[in-house]
Amino acid sequence: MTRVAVVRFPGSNCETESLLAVTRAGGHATLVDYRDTDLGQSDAVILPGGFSYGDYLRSGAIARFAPVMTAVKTLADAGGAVIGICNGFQILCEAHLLPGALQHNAQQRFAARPVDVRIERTDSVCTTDYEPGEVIRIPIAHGEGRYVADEATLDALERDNKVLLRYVTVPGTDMPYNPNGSMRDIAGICNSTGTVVGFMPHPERLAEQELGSDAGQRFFTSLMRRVASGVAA
Amino acid sequence: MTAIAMAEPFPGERAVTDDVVREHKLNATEYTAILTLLGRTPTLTELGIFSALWSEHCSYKHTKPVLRRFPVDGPQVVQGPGENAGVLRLPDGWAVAFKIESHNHPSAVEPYQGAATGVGGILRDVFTMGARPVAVLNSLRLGPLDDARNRYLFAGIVKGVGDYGNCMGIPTLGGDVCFSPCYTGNPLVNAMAVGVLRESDLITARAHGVGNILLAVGASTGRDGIHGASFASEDLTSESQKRRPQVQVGDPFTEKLLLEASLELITGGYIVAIQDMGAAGLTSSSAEMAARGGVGVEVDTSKVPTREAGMTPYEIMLSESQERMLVVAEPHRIEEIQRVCRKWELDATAIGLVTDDGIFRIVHDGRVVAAIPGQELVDGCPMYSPPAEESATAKARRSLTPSLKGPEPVAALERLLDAPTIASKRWVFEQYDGTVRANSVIPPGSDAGVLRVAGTDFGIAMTVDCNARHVLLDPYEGGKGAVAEAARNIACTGARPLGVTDCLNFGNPEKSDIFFQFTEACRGIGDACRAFGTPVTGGNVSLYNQSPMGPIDPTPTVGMVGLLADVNKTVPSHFQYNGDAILLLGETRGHLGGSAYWAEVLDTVGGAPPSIDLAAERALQDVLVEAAERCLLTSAHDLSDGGLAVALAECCIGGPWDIVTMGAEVDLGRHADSVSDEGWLFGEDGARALVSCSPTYVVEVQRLAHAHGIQCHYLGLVGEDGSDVIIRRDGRAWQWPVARLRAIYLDAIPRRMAAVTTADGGS
Amino acid sequence: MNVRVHVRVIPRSGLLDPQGQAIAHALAALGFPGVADVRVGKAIELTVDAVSTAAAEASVRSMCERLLANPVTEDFILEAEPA
Amino acid sequence: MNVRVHVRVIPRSGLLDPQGQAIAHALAALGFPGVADVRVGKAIELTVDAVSTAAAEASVRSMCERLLANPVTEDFILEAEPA
Ligand SMILES: Nc1ncnc2c1ncn2[C@@H]1O[C@H](COP(=O)(O)OP(=O)(O)O)[C@@H](O)[C@H]1O
Ligand SMILES: [Mg+2]
Repeated sequence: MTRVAVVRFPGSNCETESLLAVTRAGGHATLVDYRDTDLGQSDAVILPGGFSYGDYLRSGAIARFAPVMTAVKTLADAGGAVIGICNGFQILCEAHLLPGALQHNAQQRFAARPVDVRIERTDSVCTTDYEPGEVIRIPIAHGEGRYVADEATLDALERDNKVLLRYVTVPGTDMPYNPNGSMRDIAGICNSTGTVVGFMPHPERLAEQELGSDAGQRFFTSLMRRVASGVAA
Repeated sequence: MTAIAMAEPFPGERAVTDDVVREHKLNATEYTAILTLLGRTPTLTELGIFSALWSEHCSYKHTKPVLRRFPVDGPQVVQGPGENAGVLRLPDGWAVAFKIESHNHPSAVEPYQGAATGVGGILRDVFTMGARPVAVLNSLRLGPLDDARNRYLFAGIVKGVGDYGNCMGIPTLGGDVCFSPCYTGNPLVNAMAVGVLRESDLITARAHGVGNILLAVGASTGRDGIHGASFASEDLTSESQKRRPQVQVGDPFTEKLLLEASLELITGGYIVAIQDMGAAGLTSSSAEMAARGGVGVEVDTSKVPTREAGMTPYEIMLSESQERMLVVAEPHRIEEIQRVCRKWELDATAIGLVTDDGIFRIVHDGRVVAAIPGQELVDGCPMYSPPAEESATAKARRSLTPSLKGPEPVAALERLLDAPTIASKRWVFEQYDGTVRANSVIPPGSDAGVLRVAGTDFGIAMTVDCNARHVLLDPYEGGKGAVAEAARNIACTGARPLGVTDCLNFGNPEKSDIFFQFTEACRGIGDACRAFGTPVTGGNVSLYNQSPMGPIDPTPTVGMVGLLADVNKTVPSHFQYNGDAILLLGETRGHLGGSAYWAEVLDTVGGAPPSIDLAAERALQDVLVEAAERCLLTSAHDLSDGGLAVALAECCIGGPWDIVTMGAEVDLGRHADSVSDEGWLFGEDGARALVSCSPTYVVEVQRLAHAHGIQCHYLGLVGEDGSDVIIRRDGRAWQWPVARLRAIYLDAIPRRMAAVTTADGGS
Repeated sequence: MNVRVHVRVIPRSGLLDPQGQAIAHALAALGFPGVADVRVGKAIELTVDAVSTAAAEASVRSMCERLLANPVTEDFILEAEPA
Repeated sequence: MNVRVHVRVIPRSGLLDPQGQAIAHALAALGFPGVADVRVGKAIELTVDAVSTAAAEASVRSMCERLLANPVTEDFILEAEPA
């Protein structure tokens, strides 16, 4: 069975629903403390959402130095699956496992709402179960989600197919389709092999019909399939 | 009487003179009671302690007898009033803890921190019961948004509420916001928290076991908020702006750690009792825990970890630094407790012990600086029953009628939807995380929030409501109405109302007209709660809400929770399917007195508000709950502010994030013939709801309603996405494109908030 | 003339500064010893067109009082230099 | 010796600074003319125990590089004075 570690930093909030989403997809999920120095026998690691260290200074800035991050880097370097959701994405950028930075939303307010995102790449560790170009609606909840990078980095991301998710407009919405002013409407990115991924929206929060939609669940079924097929680990 | 226990002044502290007594807001009667109790002059530390515990905020000296008349019992009650939060029974060994609290005066001074620490405080009240907080709600009252200072306060308060709950990872599931000139200068910030626990894990704040140890857990103590409790117990004047305590700053990150540590300490059985250091900080937490347990305590303030050097026992006892807990434990448990706290990166410091002499004793560096009989300290404040008499102005207001002639119904509805009190609050709750923890079945934007209890099939519905204009115009009916509206909101989701927590925001109780408002509103709340079988399990009183411009409208906010037996049967508020039948439950009499139509469109705050038929309300709740259980309905929305026209528009406009909007074509037919068009469209009679269902269920729903003695009128059909809302009556027709209504409704607040928000504007 | 003004807006002393505390902890954990009293506020830089450096300073002082700093919780310090 | 170090962490020029823009707008609306190039960052103040002011500065520079500033988006400026 695919083993997934979910890391709890002080101030993490979304570890429970991340663990559940993995379990629901048929994986074996374990909670790992930020002080731990190894990830057990995990094939994949999720850095969940929340406010690690209160998001003080910059979100993710302090968490990147937690002892567990050494093991996360090792896993990433070995080609293992590393998934950063929201605060986890911020930590991955701060740790330079992914390029760019996440800054305060352009409107200077926290944004909690559903967004429509297009799956731009379906061979990453968590998007194989989506159709190329498929648009799904899942929630965001962040104050610092504006993706920025210099032009060269952005061009390289586009050229190398490293944009994973992009905010798109869907007819009928009366909200700005790009919720935070992210450059090039980027909602999530990955490394070239698609094994290290980070994104702002929360698929784990909308992953069962009982809550109105299971649009996010395929992130987790994809992960199970990819890791089980040995491509990522 | 001889001195019961001696205490000496702390070196360097001021002598207790008449002026000093007055500064502490203790009147002659109270000071005499203190002298009698002690048999000597109090030390300054003692005076400070008395002034905190004998403030209105802590002693309820004007309100206790009135509050005693609330119904507090019921088969579902696990813990009634008197603890940090009330607790009600849920199925399968689960229970829900919930409580509401105000943070009005701190928010008037510093909106962001005031609101944030309000949320922090109420969360602690819930997790000290052993419950994990699962949702927060907030009820806000502000002056109109055309004033820059009000915009600044609104923006800061919303950000403060949001940042704290968001950082804690607790979803905000509901709330309400109203705007009225009476709140300019004295905004209201009421925060409610809801927690879930195994009934067997319940713990109370009752110190017992002589020789047990008191530990301070969490943040260290600074000089913030000294005298917060007495600050909350006086009118806001320019004088009090100067006297204001050092602002309390919230640290949700530390609170999150404190939450986890506290729950681990409680469920692990490490401790005997726990209470948060809220208003009046260490003073009230230690004195109240001792009094509840019938024991004495001794606190050594020199052992309390402080943030600043040189703090006096007076300052340490009265500090309202946030994110602190007081824990009572058996001595052999201390090391384990410290280990748990260290795991969560917190300190736990022994600062005192439980004694057998009933004395509340404070020592500092070996010197006894306060020694007060504990029970009398907590219970001995003189009680007042001020005269209660309705003012002539209030009576006159009730017989006012508008002098203006109303605009066309088409324009009138648009005006109502543009009124910030009625308009969508999306601008507010898009700043609140409503989905974290993935249990939110109905996030904000509907009648009541619904949360699934993780790992079960059932859910908790929750809401806060109060129509303060109705309470102003008729406190008794308004009080009943607040409970009725809350219960209607709960029942619309399909949930059965379970119980109430209330936040009674009023002006200065020493004025007879204000005290009249208070007693009558409470009588109304009590009667409604009795009729609905929803006991009051706790709450909060916030008096002296007045600015130099006068008192606020009486605002007894009602927080309510309900039980939804099967969350898969949750009923949404908005129309769902083209072609569904639209039914109106309840009787329409066209009552316009006190209505939003008069206030927002005709500029008249007056008239008698509708009188609430409690039996009809109860029957309506039964119909809604039964219909939901039998899966008959596709939507249900209560009628309140703005009456039928606003409710119909809201059902068509849809949820805050919906892409699809529905039309509707309804005919009011020959029902209630004598009622005027305005009365039909905008009247605010209670006990009504607008529901939709598949056409095949119409007869079933009507049969169910009639069985409960509730009228049920077929009005028409839901129309397709993007079509018009059409209301016909007797050959007349009013028509609106739904896209236009949605745009007005959603843009009303953002449009006003787009203007610059400055710190000083207009103040 | 154009004047560049640097403003530092700092939480008033005595007030809790959770952000400063968190940074102090993190610095200690990173192996920077001897760090104390960390406080975090805002740095605002602006260019003002004014007749003199003193006039620019006066104008920014009033901006701080009205908008840039929160009079209840923050103090501010200005420095101006010709741009 | 104790050295008080003032750090200003400022968004790199060229990057959009929405907060700076919002403040520029608000200042104009409040009637402050001639304000341009507003940028908003963080002001961090800390006391460092070091052998000299220069040593303190060097130490804080390294704190900035590792933690206090984000090299992707921010520049920093230091000033040190004996405390
Ligand atoms: N301050 C707030 N915080 C969170 N949600 C809010 C707030 N104000 C309003 N809402 C949401 O908007 C919904 C509609 O509110 P309201 O206008 O009071 O309607 P109703 O009259 O049905 O109670 C509420 O049930 C709640 O979900
Ligand atoms: Mg309401």
